Amino acid sequence: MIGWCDTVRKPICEDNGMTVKVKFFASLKEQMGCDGATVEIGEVATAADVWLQASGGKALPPNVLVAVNMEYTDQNQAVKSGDEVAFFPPVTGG
Amino acid sequence: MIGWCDTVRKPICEDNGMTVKVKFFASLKEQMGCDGATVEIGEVATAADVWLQASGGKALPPNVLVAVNMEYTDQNQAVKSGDEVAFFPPVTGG
Amino acid sequence: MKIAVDTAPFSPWEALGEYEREVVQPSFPGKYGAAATFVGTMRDFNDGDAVQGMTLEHYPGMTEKQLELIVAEAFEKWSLLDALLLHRVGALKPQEPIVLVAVWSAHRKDAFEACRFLMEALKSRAPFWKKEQLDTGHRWVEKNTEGY
Amino acid sequence: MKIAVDTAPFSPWEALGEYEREVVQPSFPGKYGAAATFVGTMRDFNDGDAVQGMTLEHYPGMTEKQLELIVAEAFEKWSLLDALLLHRVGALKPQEPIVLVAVWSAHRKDAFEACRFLMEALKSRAPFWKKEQLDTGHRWVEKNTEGY
Repeated sequence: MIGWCDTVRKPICEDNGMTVKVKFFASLKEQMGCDGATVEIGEVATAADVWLQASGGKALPPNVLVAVNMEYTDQNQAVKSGDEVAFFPPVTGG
Repeated sequence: MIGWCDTVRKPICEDNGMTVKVKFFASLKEQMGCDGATVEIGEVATAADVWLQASGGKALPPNVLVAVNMEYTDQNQAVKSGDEVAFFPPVTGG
Repeated sequence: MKIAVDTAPFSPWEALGEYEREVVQPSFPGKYGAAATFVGTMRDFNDGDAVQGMTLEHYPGMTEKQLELIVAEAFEKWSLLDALLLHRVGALKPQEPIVLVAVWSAHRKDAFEACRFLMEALKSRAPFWKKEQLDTGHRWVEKNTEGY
Repeated sequence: MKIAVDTAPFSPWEALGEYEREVVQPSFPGKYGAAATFVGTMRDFNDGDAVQGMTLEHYPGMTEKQLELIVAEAFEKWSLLDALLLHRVGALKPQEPIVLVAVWSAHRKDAFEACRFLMEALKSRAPFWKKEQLDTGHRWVEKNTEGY
């Protein structure tokens, strides 16, 4: 295991207590340097916002898959406090 | 096993010593009342001739399959002395 | 490659384990990534009727020859490493395995397609005939259910 | 129906025999006429390179959830009696089984089609990732070979 990143706080907001749990897998985990992070979100936020926050402003690679609460979705999906948001490369099981 | 029919000789020919071995299977064997027969053939003969000879002049049922020497063919196939000619219903294995 | 037609009952999963361990693995160690198999088992019903038992007739010699042709065709059409084909004949009771078809290949596409081809070709071309024992007597199965 | 994701190695043919004997046969005695299965085994080569070993990562929770969705879809699309799906995770060596997909049905069409569907859906939707150990280091597998 690579380890957990520090909690990432939205720099311009006051602490509203709203966070999501972010997870990275496989090659993306290695690129990010951590298994995931706890990320603070605003009242209205999408998976893309969470990615930007967690990645420190990197662009979301085009082939990265997005899951919210273990269901596939896309980066425009709204997220709410307590959600689990995962980012990972194309799957290669079987 | 149902048993073997008597050798069927072409009534209008003299005995030329040329015969084929006929085999029936499954429901056709039951209808014919025997496993098969040895049938005398003329110099030029087809599987259809063999059928007529072996069946005593019955029409070949339309769905009956024909094999000569264990290879699928049709009733127009020429046969020669020593061949094995089989007639059977559609196959239902597996 | 093994093809067998036998009156003796067989255990498909044991036969598969044994064949893979004793033939496929020593012959192609590390090369097979895919195995697709089909096992046909005798049901206790057919065409809406209860079936007590079954007799499977075949044409000794031709059946084996046709099965060999079918397997050879599959090896021509797809990239296959090995195949196992077992078919029961004689008297069977419900729940007994009738047929086993298995193919091994490097990649899954070949295994999937060849396995289904073998089974359909066997059903349409290999000389086997089923006679069912019903409560009311016997009947010959006249045609197979559709495979596609 | 059983779905399992485990780091422990498994013997596919033994698992199939055991599951059929202990679950399928008691639940559906005389009702299943068809079983289609697929077993994926680790090769010692991929994309032209020798492979020494492999690590299979997954997303605990989501992987199982997606596998359950996929199996439920198959049961909606086809007339199936039972299904078994095993997938290995963790460190593997060549020749070790990776995945087992099996379905039981009354007739063969359902079993063949559902088995292939399950395998393709698993490969495209279940969150597993393969990292290969080559002579020259490690690499993540970036995409699967074509299934159709």
